[in-house]
Amino acid sequence: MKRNPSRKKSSSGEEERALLSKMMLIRKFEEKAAEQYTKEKIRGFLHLYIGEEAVAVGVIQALSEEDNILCTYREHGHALMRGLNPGVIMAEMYGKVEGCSKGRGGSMHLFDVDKHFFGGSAIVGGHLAMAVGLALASKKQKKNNVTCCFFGEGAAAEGEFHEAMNLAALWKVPVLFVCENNLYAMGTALKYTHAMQDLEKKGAAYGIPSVAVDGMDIIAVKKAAEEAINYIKESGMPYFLVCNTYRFRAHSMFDAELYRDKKEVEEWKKKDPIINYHQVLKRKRLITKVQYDQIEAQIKEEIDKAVSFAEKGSWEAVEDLGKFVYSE
Amino acid sequence: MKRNPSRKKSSSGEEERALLSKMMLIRKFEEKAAEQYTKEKIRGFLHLYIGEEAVAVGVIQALSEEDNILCTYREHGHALMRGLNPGVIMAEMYGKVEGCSKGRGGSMHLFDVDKHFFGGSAIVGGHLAMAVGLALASKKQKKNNVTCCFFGEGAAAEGEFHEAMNLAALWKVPVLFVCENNLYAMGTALKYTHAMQDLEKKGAAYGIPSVAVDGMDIIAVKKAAEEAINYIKESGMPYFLVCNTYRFRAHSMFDAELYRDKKEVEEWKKKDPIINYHQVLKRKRLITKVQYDQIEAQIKEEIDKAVSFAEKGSWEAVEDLGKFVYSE
Amino acid sequence: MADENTHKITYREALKQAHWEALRDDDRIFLMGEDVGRYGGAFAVSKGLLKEFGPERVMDVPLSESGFVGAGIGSAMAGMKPIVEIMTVNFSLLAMDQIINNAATLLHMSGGQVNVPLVIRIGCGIGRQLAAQHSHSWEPFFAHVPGLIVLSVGTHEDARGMLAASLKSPDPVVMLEYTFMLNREGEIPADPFTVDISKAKVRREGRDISLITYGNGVYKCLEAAERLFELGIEVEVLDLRVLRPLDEESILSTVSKTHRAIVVEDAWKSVGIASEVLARISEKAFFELDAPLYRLCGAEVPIPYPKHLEDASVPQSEDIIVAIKKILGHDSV
Amino acid sequence: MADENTHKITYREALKQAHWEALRDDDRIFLMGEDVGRYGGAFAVSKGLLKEFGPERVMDVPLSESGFVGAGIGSAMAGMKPIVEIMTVNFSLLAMDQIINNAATLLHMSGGQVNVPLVIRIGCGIGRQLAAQHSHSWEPFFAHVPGLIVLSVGTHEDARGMLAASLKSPDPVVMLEYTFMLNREGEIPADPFTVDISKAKVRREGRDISLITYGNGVYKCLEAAERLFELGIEVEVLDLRVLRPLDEESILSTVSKTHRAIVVEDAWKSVGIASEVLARISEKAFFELDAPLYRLCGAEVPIPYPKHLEDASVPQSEDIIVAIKKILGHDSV
Ligand SMILES: Cc1ncc(C[n+]2csc(CCOP(=O)(O)OP(=O)(O)O)c2C)c(N)n1
Ligand SMILES: Cc1ncc(C[n+]2csc(CCOP(=O)(O)OP(=O)(O)O)c2C)c(N)n1
Ligand SMILES: [Mg+2]
Ligand SMILES: [Mg+2]
Repeated sequence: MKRNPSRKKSSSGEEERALLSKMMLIRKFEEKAAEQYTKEKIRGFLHLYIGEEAVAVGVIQALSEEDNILCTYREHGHALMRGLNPGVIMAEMYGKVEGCSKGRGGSMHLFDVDKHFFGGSAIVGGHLAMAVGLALASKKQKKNNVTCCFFGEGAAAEGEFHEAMNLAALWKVPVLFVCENNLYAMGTALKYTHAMQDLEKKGAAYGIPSVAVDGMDIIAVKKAAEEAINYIKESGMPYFLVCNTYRFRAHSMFDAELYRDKKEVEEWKKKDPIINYHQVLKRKRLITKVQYDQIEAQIKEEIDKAVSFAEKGSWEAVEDLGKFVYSE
Repeated sequence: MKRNPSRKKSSSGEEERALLSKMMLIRKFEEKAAEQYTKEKIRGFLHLYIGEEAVAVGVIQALSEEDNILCTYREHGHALMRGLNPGVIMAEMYGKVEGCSKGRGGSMHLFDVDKHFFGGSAIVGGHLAMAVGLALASKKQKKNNVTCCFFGEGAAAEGEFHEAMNLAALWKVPVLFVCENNLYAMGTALKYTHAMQDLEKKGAAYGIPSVAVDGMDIIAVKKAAEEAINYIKESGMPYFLVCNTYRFRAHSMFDAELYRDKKEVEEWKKKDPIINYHQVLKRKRLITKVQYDQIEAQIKEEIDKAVSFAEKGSWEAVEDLGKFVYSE
Repeated sequence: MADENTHKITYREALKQAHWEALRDDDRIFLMGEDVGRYGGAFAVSKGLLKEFGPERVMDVPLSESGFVGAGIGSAMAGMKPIVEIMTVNFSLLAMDQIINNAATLLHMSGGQVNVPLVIRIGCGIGRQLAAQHSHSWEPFFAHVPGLIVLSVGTHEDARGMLAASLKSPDPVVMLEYTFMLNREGEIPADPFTVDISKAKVRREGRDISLITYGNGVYKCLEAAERLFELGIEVEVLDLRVLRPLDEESILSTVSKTHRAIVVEDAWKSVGIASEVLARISEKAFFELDAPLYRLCGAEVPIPYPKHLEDASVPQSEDIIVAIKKILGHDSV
Repeated sequence: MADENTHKITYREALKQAHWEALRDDDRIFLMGEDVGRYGGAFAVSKGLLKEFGPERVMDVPLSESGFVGAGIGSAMAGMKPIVEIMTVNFSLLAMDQIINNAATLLHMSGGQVNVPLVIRIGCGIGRQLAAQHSHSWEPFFAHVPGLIVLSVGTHEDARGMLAASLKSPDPVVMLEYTFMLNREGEIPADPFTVDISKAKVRREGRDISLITYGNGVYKCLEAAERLFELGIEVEVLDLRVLRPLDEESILSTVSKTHRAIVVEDAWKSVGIASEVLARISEKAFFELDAPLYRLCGAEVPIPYPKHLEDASVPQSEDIIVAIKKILGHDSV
C-alpha cells in the first residue's frame, strides 16, 4: 500500500471514509427498516431515503452541533447523521417507549431536542415557517447557530414555502433551506408540480442567494453546503440550496410506482452516491478492501444492535394514552 | 378652437373623455360614500380607491363583457367600471335589499354574476385561486374569455399568491393577475412586507410574463393592459401586471394614518391620475371647459340618483335572516 | 347477508365505481387532487380513472391545498362540477380558509347569486398507524359551518351512492371517507340505487337502546348490536350520515322509541358531533329519557403511532357493549 | 359599582396594559402580527408599544398568517415567548394547519420533548357590521382541539389579567378577544391581580336558573340578570372563560344549585360550546335537572352586513330574558 505523507489529511482518507460510512449506515439502516416493515414490526408510513443519502450527509456534516435541523417524514438519514442512536430510531419505528419520541411519533416523527433535531414533520411544507421561527429566535437570542430545514421539491409548491422564504429574507435570519429535489412528489413528477422547474431560480423572488447542486455527489453537496453555511454565518441571512437527487425506492411502502419507468430508475441508479463515492475513494486509494469490509461489519453490528434494542423495548401502558397532550 | 380633421378619432377625443369621466365617476362616487359614512348611512369597513382610479379604469376598459373580474374589498371602482349601476352599489353599502348583493355583503362584497363580476373578497389573497378556477373552467368549456384578478401588493406575500401563480402557469389558463401596488398593506409599507420589492420580478418564479407600469398614468395602464390581454387571448396563458400606484386616503375609515408622512401623501397627490389626465386632454385640446363641466354635472346627477335610490331602498325582514345559506 | 338483490364490494371499489359513473355521465364533472391520476390515488380509489378519462378529467395537482380547493371553487362558480380530493383530513386545514370563508360563504355574501356546486372528498380517520398528523376525525369542524353540507360515508351503500347525490347539490358538499374501511367488503344493492343525502338512516332496528353514530362508528355499532342481540338486548343503530344539516327528526324519533341513547364517534369528545346530538336530545326529548345520555368518543389526544394506543384512542365494539350493559344494568354476563 | 378598590378602564386599554407589562417584564416576550406596530394595531390595542419597545419586540409582519404563526411556533420551541396576534378570527383559518397540526401536536408527537409556549391572540365576534368574512365566533373550532388551551376574554378583568397567566403556560394558548367590547368601559381591581386560567367564574350569584356563557355573552347575561332581578328572578351567571379544557366542575356545580340552565353564546349553534355544555350536563347532572336544557346561540348564517340582521344573528339580552321567563313559566310580565 502506497502512502503519501505529504497529503496527510486527505491521503489518510479518514474524513472521506467517514462520509462514505455515514451514507452506508443510512442505506443499511433503511434496508433493515424495510425488512422489518415487511415483517410488520414497523407499521404506518415508512419513507425511505435510499438514493438520496449524499444530501443529508453532505449538508449535515457542514453543521455544528448547535445548529438546528428540521426535516420531513423522510428523515431517518438526517436523524442518523445528526447522531441519534440507531437503536432509539429503530425503537421509535417499532413504537416502543425507548424510541426517540417515546414511540408516539413513529417513522415520520423522530425528535431529539437535546440534539437540536426538531422532527420529523408530516405535513408537507409545515415545518418551513417553524424553521424561520427557530432562526428568528437565534437572532433575538444573539446565538450564532444556523437552522437547517430540509424539504422536497413538492413542498416548494405550497404557499408555506413562499411565506417562509419571504419572512426569512425580510427578517434576515440565519436559515438554510435545503430542497431535496428527487423529481417526484409521491407519484407526481416535477413537471406536473412546478411551472418553472429550475427551482434554484425561485430564490430570486425573495432576494435569497440560491444554488443548485448535484445531490448524488457527496463532495459537491459538501462543498455547496459549506459555502452556504459560511455565507449564513457571515451574513446572518438565509440561503437556498437545491440538491438534485432521486429516490430509488417507492415513495412509501404503500406505493406501487405506476408513475415512472423502471428504466428511469435504473438510469439513476448508475449515479448511486454510495457506489460512486466508493469508486472514487478506491481510485484515489483512500480506502482498502479491508477498510470497506470493516465499515460494513461495523454498520451491520450497529444495526443488529439497534434491532435488538427495539425488540427488547417496551410498550407504553394503555392507561398513559392521555400523556403528552399538555405538559405535566 | 382648432381641429385637426385628419386625426379624427383621437381628435374627437370621445374615447379619452370617456376614460376621464370614468375615473371621475369613481372619485366622486367614493367621495360621496365617505360622506355617507360620516353620516352613518354606511357602516362597517369602507375602503376607498381614491388615487388608484387609473388602474381599474385602464385595465377594465381592455376587457370584454364576457371576461370575469374578481377584486378585493377595495372594489367600488372596479364595480362601477364594470358597469354596475351606482345606485345598486350605493344601496349595497347602505345594506338595502336593492343592493347588488341584496344588502348582505356591504362595501366589501359587491357581486353581479350576470356582469361576470365575482366580488368583493375580504380575505386578502383568498380570491386568487378562485380566479384560476374560473379561468380553468373557461379553458375546459372552450370559452374565449379572460379572468382578471385584482389584488394588493400586501396580498402577494400570502401563500395563496404563490399557489395561484404556479397553478395558473402550470395549467396554462387565461388569467390576468393585476397587482395594485399602492405601497401599503394597511399601515405596513412595501419594504416591511416583501424582501424583494420589484414585484414584477416575481413572475419569473412561475415563468409568467410580468410587467410593471405607472399606475397613476391611465394611458400607460391602458396600453399595458391591452398588451396583456392580447397576450392572454393569443396564448391562453397567464400574465402578471403590476400597477404602481398610491392610495390618497386612509386604508379604511378606521385608520389614523400614523404610518406615513403627510408629505409623502402630498408628493403623490401631484401624480393624481385624474387631474393629470385632465391636463393632458386640455393640452391636447381634447376637452373643453364646457365638456368637463358637463361630465361633472352628469356624474353629480348620477350620484345623487344613486344616493336617493339607496335611501329609498328597503330593509330585509329579520325573519329572512336565514336566507342564502343554502340554495332554495 | 348476501342474496341475489345485493352484491359484495369493497368500500374502495364502491367509491371508485361512483367516480367512474360520475365522470361518464356528466362532462362538467372532473376529479382533481394530489396523486389522483398517475399514482392512482394515495389510497388507490381513483386507480385507472386517468387512463379511461384522460388528464383533463382526472387532474393531478401540485401540493397546494388552498390553491386547488380555491380553483375548484372558482370552476364550480363558472358552471363546472369539480370533485376535489384532499388526501388526508389533516391537510384540509391548509384549505380551511377556502372551504369556510369562500365555499360556504359565497352564496350568502353575494345575496344568493354565487352557487358553489363543489364536492370535496376527504380521507379521514385512524386505522393505519399514521400517527399525529395523518389520522384524525375532524367531522366536527365541518359540521359547525353553515353553508356546507357535510356527509360521512359510513357504509358501502353510501360509498357507492353518496357521490352522485352530492354532485346534484347546488351547494358545496364535504364528503368524509374513511381510510380504515377501504379494504373492507360489504353488501350493496345489485340494482342501481340512489341515496338521500338529507336523511339519517336506521341501520338496524331495536327497542332497548339507541346507538347513534356515523363514519367508522357504523360497523362497530352494528357489530356490537349483533353481539348484544345474542344476549337478548335489542339495539337500534342510527347512522347519522348527514352531519350537517343534522336530521334531527330521526334522532328524536329513535330516542322516543328506545328512551336511551349512546352516541358513538371516533372524533375527539369535546365539542364534537356527539355533543350536538346530546344537546338536541336534552333540549327536545328530555322527557322521553329513561337514563342519562352517554357519549363514547375518541380520546382527546393527537393520535399516537403504536397500534395498541391507536386502538385505544377510539371506541371499539367491546367498549360499546360494556357501555350498553352498564346503562341497561345488564351486569350479569 | 365603582369603588376605591376598582378602577374604570376600557377593554382595549386593559389589553394594552397587559401587553405593556408583559413586554416590560420579560425579554423573551415579543408581539408579532399584522399592523401591530406602525399602524398601532388594527383595533388600536397595541398603539404606542412599538415606540416604547422597538421593532424587535413589536414586529409588524407581512400578510402571511400561516408563515408568521409558524414562525411564532418555531421561536417558542427555541425558548422565546411570542405573542402572535391574528387580526380577525376569519384569517385564523389560514393558520389552522400551524395551530392544530403543529402547535397543538408537537408536544405529543415528540413524546413530550417539544414545548410550544406560544400565545395566539385573535380578534373575533360581531358588532361592527364587518359582514361575512370578518365577524365570526369560532371558539368551537379551537375548543375541539386537544393540546390547546383556549381562553375567551369576556370581561375587563380577564382582558387585563389573562395575558400574563397565558404567558406562564408551557403549552400553546389561544386567547379570543372581542372587537365588540373594545370601547366598552368596565371595572377592574385597582391593585395588581392575577387570574386563574384553569377555572370558570361565577360572575353573579343566583338560585333560580343558571346562565352559562362566555365572551360577548358575559355582559349580555349580566344585563339580563340585572333586569330579571327587578322581577324577583335570581339568575346565576357563570362565565366559562376557559373553553378548553372546560371547567366541568363549575358547570355541574351551578346546575346542581339552580337545577335549570341556559347556555348563551354568539357562536353558531350546531357543534358549538353550548352543545358541549349541554352534553356534559345531560351526562353528569341529568338527575339534577328540573327543566330541559336550553341553548341561545348565534343564528346559523354567515354574518350579514346590515345592522338589524347582524344584531339578529346573535342572542341579545332581550332574548335571554324572554327565554328565562319562558323556562320559569314567568309569562305574567
Ligand atoms: C400538506 C400535505 N399535503 C399532502 C401530503 C401527502 N404527501 C406526503 S409526501 C407527499 C409528496 C411530497 O413530495 P416532496 O415534497 O417532493 O418530498 P419527497 O417525498 O419527494 O421527499 C405528499 C403529497 C402531506 N403529507 N401534506
Ligand atoms: C387574510 C387576511 N389577513 C389580513 C386581513 C386584514 N387586512 C385587510 S386589508 C389588509 C391590507 C392589504 O393590503 P394590500 O393587499 O396591499 O391591499 P390594499 O388594501 O393596499 O389595496 C389587511 C392586512 C385580511 N382582510 N385578510
Ligand atoms: Mg420529491
Ligand atoms: Mg396595498
